[in-house]
Order: sequence, then C-alpha cells, then structure tokens
Amino acid sequence: MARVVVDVMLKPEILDPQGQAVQRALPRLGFSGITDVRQGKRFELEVEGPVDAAALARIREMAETFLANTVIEDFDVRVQS
Amino acid sequence: MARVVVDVMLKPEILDPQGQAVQRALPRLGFSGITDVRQGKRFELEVEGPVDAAALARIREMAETFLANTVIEDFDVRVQS
Amino acid sequence: MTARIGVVTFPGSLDDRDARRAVQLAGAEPVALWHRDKDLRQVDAVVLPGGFSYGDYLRAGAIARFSPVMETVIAGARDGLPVLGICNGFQVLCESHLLPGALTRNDHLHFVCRDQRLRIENATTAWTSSYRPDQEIVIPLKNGEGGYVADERTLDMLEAEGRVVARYLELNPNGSRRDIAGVTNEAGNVVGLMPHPEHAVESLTGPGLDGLGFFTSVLKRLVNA
Amino acid sequence: MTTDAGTASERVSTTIDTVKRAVDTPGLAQPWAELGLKRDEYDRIREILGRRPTGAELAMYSVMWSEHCSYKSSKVHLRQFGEKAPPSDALLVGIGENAGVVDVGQGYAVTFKVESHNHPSYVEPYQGAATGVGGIVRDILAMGARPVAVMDPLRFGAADHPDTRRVLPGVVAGVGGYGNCLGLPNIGGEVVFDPCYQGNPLVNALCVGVMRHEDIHLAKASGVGNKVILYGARTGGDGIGGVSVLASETFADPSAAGTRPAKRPAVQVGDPFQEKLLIECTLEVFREKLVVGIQDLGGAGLSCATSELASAGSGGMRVELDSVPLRDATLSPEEILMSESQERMCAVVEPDKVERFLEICEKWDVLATVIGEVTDGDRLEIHWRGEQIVDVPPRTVAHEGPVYQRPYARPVWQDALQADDPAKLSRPGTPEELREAVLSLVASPNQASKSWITSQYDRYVLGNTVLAQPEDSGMIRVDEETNLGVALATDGNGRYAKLDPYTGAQLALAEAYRNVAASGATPLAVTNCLNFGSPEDPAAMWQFAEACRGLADACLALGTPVTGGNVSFYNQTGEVAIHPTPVVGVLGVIDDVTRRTPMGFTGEGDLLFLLGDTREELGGSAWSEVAHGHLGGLPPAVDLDRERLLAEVLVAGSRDGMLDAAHDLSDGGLVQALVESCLRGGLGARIVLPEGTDPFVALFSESTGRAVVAVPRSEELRFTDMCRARGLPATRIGVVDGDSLDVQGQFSIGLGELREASESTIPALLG
Ligand SMILES: Nc1ncnc2c1ncn2[C@@H]1O[C@H](COP(=O)(O)OP(=O)(O)O)[C@@H](O)[C@H]1O
Ligand SMILES: [Mg+2]
Repeated sequence: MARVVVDVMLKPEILDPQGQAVQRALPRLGFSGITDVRQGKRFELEVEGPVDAAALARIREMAETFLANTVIEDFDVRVQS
Repeated sequence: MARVVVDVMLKPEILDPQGQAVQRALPRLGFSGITDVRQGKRFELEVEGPVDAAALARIREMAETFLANTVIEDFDVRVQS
Repeated sequence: MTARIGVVTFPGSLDDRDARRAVQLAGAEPVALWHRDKDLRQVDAVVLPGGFSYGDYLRAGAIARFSPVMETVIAGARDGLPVLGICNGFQVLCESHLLPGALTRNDHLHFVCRDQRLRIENATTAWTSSYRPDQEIVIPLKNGEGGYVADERTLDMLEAEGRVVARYLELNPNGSRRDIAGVTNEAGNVVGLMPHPEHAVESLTGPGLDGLGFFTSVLKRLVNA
Repeated sequence: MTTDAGTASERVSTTIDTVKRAVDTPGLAQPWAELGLKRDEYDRIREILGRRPTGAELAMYSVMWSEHCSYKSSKVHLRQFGEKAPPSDALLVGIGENAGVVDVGQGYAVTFKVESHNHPSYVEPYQGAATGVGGIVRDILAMGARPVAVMDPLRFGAADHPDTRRVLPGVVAGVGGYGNCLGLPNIGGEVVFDPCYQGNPLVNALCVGVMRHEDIHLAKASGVGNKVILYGARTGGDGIGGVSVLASETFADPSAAGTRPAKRPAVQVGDPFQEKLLIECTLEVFREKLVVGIQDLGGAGLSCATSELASAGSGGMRVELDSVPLRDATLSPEEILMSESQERMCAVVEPDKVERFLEICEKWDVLATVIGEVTDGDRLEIHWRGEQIVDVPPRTVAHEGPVYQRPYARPVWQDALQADDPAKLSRPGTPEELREAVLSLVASPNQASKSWITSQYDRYVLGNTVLAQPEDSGMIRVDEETNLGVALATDGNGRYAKLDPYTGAQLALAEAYRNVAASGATPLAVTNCLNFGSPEDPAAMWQFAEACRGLADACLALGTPVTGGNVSFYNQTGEVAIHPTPVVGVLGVIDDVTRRTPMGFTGEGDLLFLLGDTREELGGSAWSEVAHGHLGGLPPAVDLDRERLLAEVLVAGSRDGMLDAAHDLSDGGLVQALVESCLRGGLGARIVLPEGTDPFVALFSESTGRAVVAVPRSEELRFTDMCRARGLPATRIGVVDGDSLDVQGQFSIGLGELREASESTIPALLG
C-alpha cells in the first residue's frame, strides 16, 4: 500500500481570498515577516498495488479531470516516501 | 525569500466527509484501486529573511494556534526546497 | 432596570441585527458591540451571532477568536458572564476553548437551511431555564460547518455531566456526533448552539416562537441574580 | 505591439502608448479586430478622436462597445420599454441607471434588477454563479439601497445528463456560497431542465434593495475638484474575460516577458466576505452623505466606471492609473482598465469629505484610494507613469456606442412547429391512466420539489422574510413598525417562447404578475433578463425582437413599467441556440405583510375555488413534455385584462381576510397546483370536477389567468359575491380535507405517495 499526495493550489494569478484572509490576520496575531499566503487543498490517496508509471498516469488524469479545476487551479502529484 | 509549506489534515479518528465524497465518486469516474482518500489543507507561506530555527519555531507556533485546530487536526511544517 | 445584552459584530457577522431584535422582543436592551473594542460597555450578557466572521475562510470562527472583543469576552466568560454563541458564535466559542470540541464541515458537504426539531436536554443553563426539561422545539438551522465533533472521552464526559444542551430530533442535519446541537461549559453560563433561536421569535418571519426562550432565560437569570 | 526598432532603453519608454505617440504614429497597426471591433467601429473611433486611439483607449472602446456593455444589437428593440411605458407614478428612476427605482409608499423606495452570468457559469460553475450574485448585488448597492434579498432563475440541460451533474451542484453551491455569506436571504428563483441548455446553462441572478427616497444615488461625476475614490478589492489580472483575454495577449509588453503570468484567466473568483464589508462600508458612507456619485465595477471594470461616471456628470475626469492598488504589479495599463476583478466600487466625493470617507473604509478594513478628480473640461483623461494615455470624450465611450439594426426573419421552421398540434398525442383515458399521469408529472424533474437546491440557501437571515420558496412569490417586510412589504416573482418559459416568442414573453410576465398577486401583493414594476441565441442569426434576432415587442405591449396593458434589465446573447451550443428565454421579474407591494396569502392548504374544511376559465390548451405544456417529449402547437393564449382582474380579486381577497390560501396555475395545470398546495400545507383535498368537463383537460390544461384559492366557509358568500360583482368566473371544485388528493370518480392519491414522487426525483439525480 502506497500513499500518493495530490496538492491543488489556485493558479498564481487567481485571487485567493482564503490565503488573503489568513495573511491579513497574521500581524494582528503577532506574526510578522510573512509576505504572502496561499491556501490550497491536499489530498492523500491510499493506492492499492504498486505505484508504477501507469498508476501515476491514472492519478494524474484523476487530478486533472476531477480533483483540480484546471481553469483556475494547478496541481502536483507525488508519491510519498 | 523562502517558502514554507504547512499541511493540515484531519486527525485519523475524525470523520472526513470531503475525502469520503471524493472516494465514493472515483469508481463512477472509472478510477479504481484507491482504498482511501483524505482531504486537507495546504498553506504556502512566503517568508521574508532566512528560515532559521527561530523562524521555523514561530511558524510552528502559528500552525499550532491558528492554521490548525489541534482538537481535530494535525499539521506538518516544512521548508520547500 | 432592564438588562443590557451585548451582541458582537465581527466583520462578516450576519445575524447580529436579528439577535438584537430577539433580545429586544425578549424585553432586554440590545447593545451593539464592535469586534475591535475590548470594552463590553457594561453589558450583563453577550451573544455571539451567526454569520461568516472574517469570511470563515480558514476555519469557521478561527480568526474571530483573536479579535480584541474576544479577549474581554473570554475573560468575562471565565468569571461567569453569560455568553451565548449561535452558529458562527458557537464556532468562535469552540475555537476559543471556552467550549470543548469543534465544528466541522457538514457530512453531506452542503450548506443546509431547514426548520429543525430539537430537544432541550439541559434546562438549567443561563440560556435555557425558560424551557421545560426535554421540551421539544422547532427553530431554523442554517450552516455549512455544523458537524459537532469531539473525541469519545469528551463526548462521554459531556453526556455524563449533562452538558449536552440540545439534541437534534428526527434528522441529524450535519453529521454531529451523538446528534449534539448545543453544549455548555461546566458552569452553565456559556452555551453554544448550532441552530438559530433568533430566527424563531416572530410567527411572521420564522417557524414559530420557540426561540424566544433562550433570550428570556438569560433575562430571568439576570433579574434573579 | 510595437514594431519600432531601437535600443533597449528606448523600447522601455516607447512601450507606453501615449496620446502624443498616437498622434506621431498614425499608421501604427492596431489589434482592433482581435479586440472584437469591426472595421467601421475602429474607423469611427479614429474619427471621434481625430487620430488613432492609444492602446489604452482602444482597450476602453473595445470593451465598452462590446455587445455586453453597449447593447448595440438590442438597443433599437429595448427602446419600446420606454416608448410604450405605461404611465406610472411609482417610477422614481427608470431605465438607464444601474437599476430602476420604484416608490412603494411611506417614503420607501425599492430597486431591483436581474442579470445573467451564463457563460462563466458553464466554464466554472461555482465561481461563475457566485460572481453573478456579487455583480447584481453591487448594482443594487450603487443605487443607494441596502440589498435585502436575492433570487436565482436557473436553466440547465437534461436532468439526467452527466454534465448537469457537474454544472448544477456547482452553480447552486456558488449562488448559496456567495449569497449566504453576504447575509442576503434567497427568497425564490427557478430551476428548469431542458436539453437545449446542455452546453449553455442560464444563471440569472436578481437582487432587490430598499432605501428611503432621499437616499437614491446616481452614477455621475459632477463638481469640479471632487475626488474619485476606488475602493474594495485590489485590481488583479483575473477576470479579463472573453474578448479581452485576447486583448491581454495582444497588449503583452515584450520587455516584461517571463516576469508576468503567462495567461490572464477568464474566470473571476469571488470574495463574498470582501463584498459584505463593501456593502456595510458603502451604506455607512451613504448614511453620512459623503457621496456625490457612485458606480459599481462590473463588466469592463474601470473602463466602464470612469467613462460612465464622467459621461453622466457635468464635467470631465482625470485619473492617475498608477494609484490603482494592484494585486499583480505586472499588469499593463490596458489590463488595469479592462480587469473585471470583483468587489470594487468607485465613488465621487467632495474634497472636504474624503478624509471621513477613508476613515469609514478603514473601519471596515476596506482598501480605498483616491485615483483622480472631476475636472472642468469635458474629457476623460488618464495618466500612467507621468504620461497621458487616454484623452477621450467619455460619452463616446459609455453612451454613444454603435447601434445596429440587425436583420431578422421569422425562421422557416416556425410554421411547422406551430402546426405540430398536441391534439394528436395520446391521452390518459381511464382513471388509472390519469392517476399514473399525475404521478409521473409530479415526479418529473421540472415539476418535482426543488428543496434539494433551495435548502442550500439561507432564507431567514435579516429576519424579514415573510414568504420564500416554494411560495408563489418571495415576500420581504420593509418596515417592522408598519408591516409594509414587497413581493417578487420571476418566471420564464422557454418552451412557450420557442412556439411563439411574442406570446411567450407575455406569458412570462403574466405568470410572474399572477404569482405576486397570488401572495396578496399588488404588482408594480418589471425587470427582465433576455436570454437568446446569436444576434447575428436572423432567426434568433427575430425571436428577440418578438419577445421585446410582446413584453413591452404586455407591460403597457398591465400597467407595470419595465425599470431595467439585461440582455444575454450568444447562448448556444455550436450552431444550436437555446430556446428563447425571456425571464421576467415582477415586483409588488403589500401594505400589511401579515395579510399575505400563503400557498399551502392548512384550513380543514376550506372551500376550494378555481378562478378563471379552462380551455383545452396543451401546446408547450408540462404534460406534453413529460408524457411524450413533445414540443409543438401554440402556447396558451394570453388575456391580460383577465390577469388584471384576477390579480384584483386575489389582492382584495387577501386584504379583506377572505383567503386562507391561494396558488396560481401554470406549468402542469390544475392538478400540479393542487398537489403543491396539499404538500405545502400538509392537508389533502377532495375535488369534484365540474360536470361536463373532460377530466384530462380540466387537470392538465395550462390555460392562463387562473388560480386556485382556499376560502374559509364563513367567507364563502362574501368571496363569491365579490367574484360575481367583478365578473371573474369562480367555480367551486371541492374542499380541503383528509390526507389524500381525491378527484372524485377518478382517482385518489395519498399525500405520502405524492410527497415521495415529488421529493425523491432531484436527490436521486444529484444527491
Ligand atoms: N432587457 C432590458 N430591459 C430593460 N432595460 C435593460 C435591459 N437590458 C439592459 N437594460 C438597461 O440598460 C442599462 C445598462 O445595462 P447594464 O449594462 O446591464 O447595466 P450595468 O452597467 O449596471 O451592469 C441598465 O439600466 C439596464 O437596466
Ligand atoms: Mg451597474
């Protein structure tokens, strides 16, 4: 059993109200020195069988068509060590 | 400028309806072989200045008190290479 | 002298006007409190209303908890100030650790707005003494993150100590553990409730008058105090 | 865009396309075609300016002269709404402003408008729908009103089509996500499924706001020296949509290549929290009378706001574009002018009030920046990095765009469609077949309960919702002391409009009007969103022309002026246009909301009356669709005098306490209305159809001008006398009774079975 992680983040040019809300709150909480915050999603998938090239390709397709909306989001797929 | 990533996931014993919804949808979309899905949050922080031990400690505190609710969530902080 | 009940407005609070109206209809004087002011203007009790404070983008209530007004509310609550958190207010109270547990995304993942039947299980708190024990009431419920969760030990403790204030009947609308709709702290002065009693104070605009009791309860308590 | 050779340093300076440079380089090739302009439009711009436009000017003209902003194809038809407007004392602000304003008495004014966000909602359903709500709310806010409710007329492809599963939940979550977070109750809307909307869903959003008469604000910049303040979100590269996506590529500054996002996204992301702050902040600056003129930033962003404010005002305007707070420092001036970033407003403020204005913005955490001022000229001048990049007469940008007389022609297939009469369709004959037909009607996606959708919307917030979905109209209490209120309904039946667009538009109006009256309010005014195919297709253009003519004629007949609206063209998948879909919203007023008439049967023993006449009218009916998948023949006839009379009776009956319930008849006819009222109130009905009628026609025909009412026995005489005196047919058809719908001599269906049929369909498809 292996774990594959898919990170989905809004594209850099897209407004990220969630990240902005966090960033605006930080100084009030006494945290300084953070110049930008982006908030995205992290999926942890438990995969049955070997995570070979074919399996990764399928997961990448899944990320592209389902986990992310590529009109506004980028994604990244990787096997967790 | 360095990037620090904070991953926040629901604790394993807490029900994750979002992950479950994703998992339930997968067979319908023709994806098999995924035995479990968990969905969490990923924060990307742009940090000013060097990310030394002190900076990381501050970010860990921020994650503990603010980015995650440790009643139900675990978090993980790491510098992105 | 009429009791003064403060209603906090955070940026993104939505049901603050409604909470003030309910306070008024219950016979008390509503006092608007602003999130940036630490001063509670000598109110006798505080309502944290529903809404999406600071957009609720991180977690519902997570940012509001750190606002100046909450510093005073948290301190006051520890000293016995009656505090009612409705919906987003409940989330703020959990984030502030004034109440145990947390509120998570509804199990069906949709926002839900419905008239909800509840049973009042603890009619001795500052906010529920107008009800009969086990009284059934119908008040609106509307939330996207209303699933009450806590670990088993906490849930057992809450039940053993009678700190479950209200439970969902007929249908659990959001996947809350053990059908919990509201809880109280040990002292019974702080109550968090997911459904909205302030929307059931006029027959014209709500499903009935069942919500008024929360506001008359605290009045009774203040008069007797 | 520059072809000039030169050294690197020269190139940096020459990439700013200044007015001076435009004068000096008259022959420079410009990307007008890529920006969606026609040759003659570009020539006209050159003629207006007496030179070639700068890049920034070209950007402004191209977005403002687009179909969406200029109404160039629809203008000649929309004119009728003004020309044929019925005399009305209620209209305080008419067509032409952000939204019309209606006097509802006691010093209150109400503003309301419906707009489309169809195409973005297909691309990104959640954000498309969310920003649709955000945009219409800002329009209402810009009039000076507090927004008090929203509605969402929606159209999707076939209910069982896989893509509907993608689009619908996203749209609904977006409408709810934005509206719920703003704290605006959703009080009604529509959900219609039809394969014609498969690749082109319709997402229309309506907002209604309330203000005192003296609070009305207009979008105009006057008073030399007054400051122009941009406030709200930062300006980003997102939402440079449609035509302008191309534009941003075209304007790409080669010297900045690699440092800027590769592509400007066409999708806008909404931030409802920011908008909530914008609302509260704006209402506070209104309260302190700090604003001379105000404009929301919607389509065409700053291009639109600055040119419209300057155009409507008395002087000119100068803007320093460098002052605009940016989310993305690499934006070019053209992009800043075209960006459709959400949650922004533009206000004109007297200099001595600026400080207070900024203070209030700070209180609400709203970013506010002075970006320019009103000048005594008649030009709109925009500067960037110390250079002048725009110098135009603002009227030519905002209000004097091109106007087209598009050719239109009745489509060749119209006759055949109308000749395809539903009379030939096989009908249920036996009681058992009738019973089955009722159940399949009630369970069909278009007639089934929409509570899976509407329960995702907050209908309680603000505490003034008197009626909300599934009631005939949404009703909001305006004054808590006097109980003054308003009611709103939206309707539109694309099937009817396809059969006959003139009548179809009138039917949409008649239905919304009837819905408002059924709840006890007097209809006052109209808004509309006209969703059609391509204006370049003579058939679609004919449908549009016919619908406008029909609506204008009907508004005159009913005495309800059009106060504003929106046109959405190019709704088609490939070459195939959607059904012409005029969506009409009607606003009514009610002096005492405690007198409202709900739709549910709750009075055991109440007498049921059918008001109006029933003819055999099944063209475009719900039955023909559900039973046969058929669309043909003629839609039901419209009788506007009868609608007026019916409304008078419904309003009088409500005011004088003669009605326990009322429900208008529309899709699905009498039987659908009875089922809905039974399920809503939780009581059944015993129905005796009038002698000599065909039970199928009586139950399923969709004749207009009808309603069913429940009258307490004590009021029977008074009510029937009133109907007789006024000449409205009122047929007693039964009583409220028991726990089934019992059509005597035909069939009986338990409420449980009906509820199951009605409520399980949508969750089964989408849940
Ligand atoms: N179908 C229509 N019927 C009546 N008025 C319309 C219609 N479509 C647009 N209008 C009016 O034309 C004006 C410009 O419309 P629009 O561009 O949508 O306004 P805004 O710039 O506020 O978004 C508005 O006053 C609007 O009410
Ligand atoms: Mg506008």
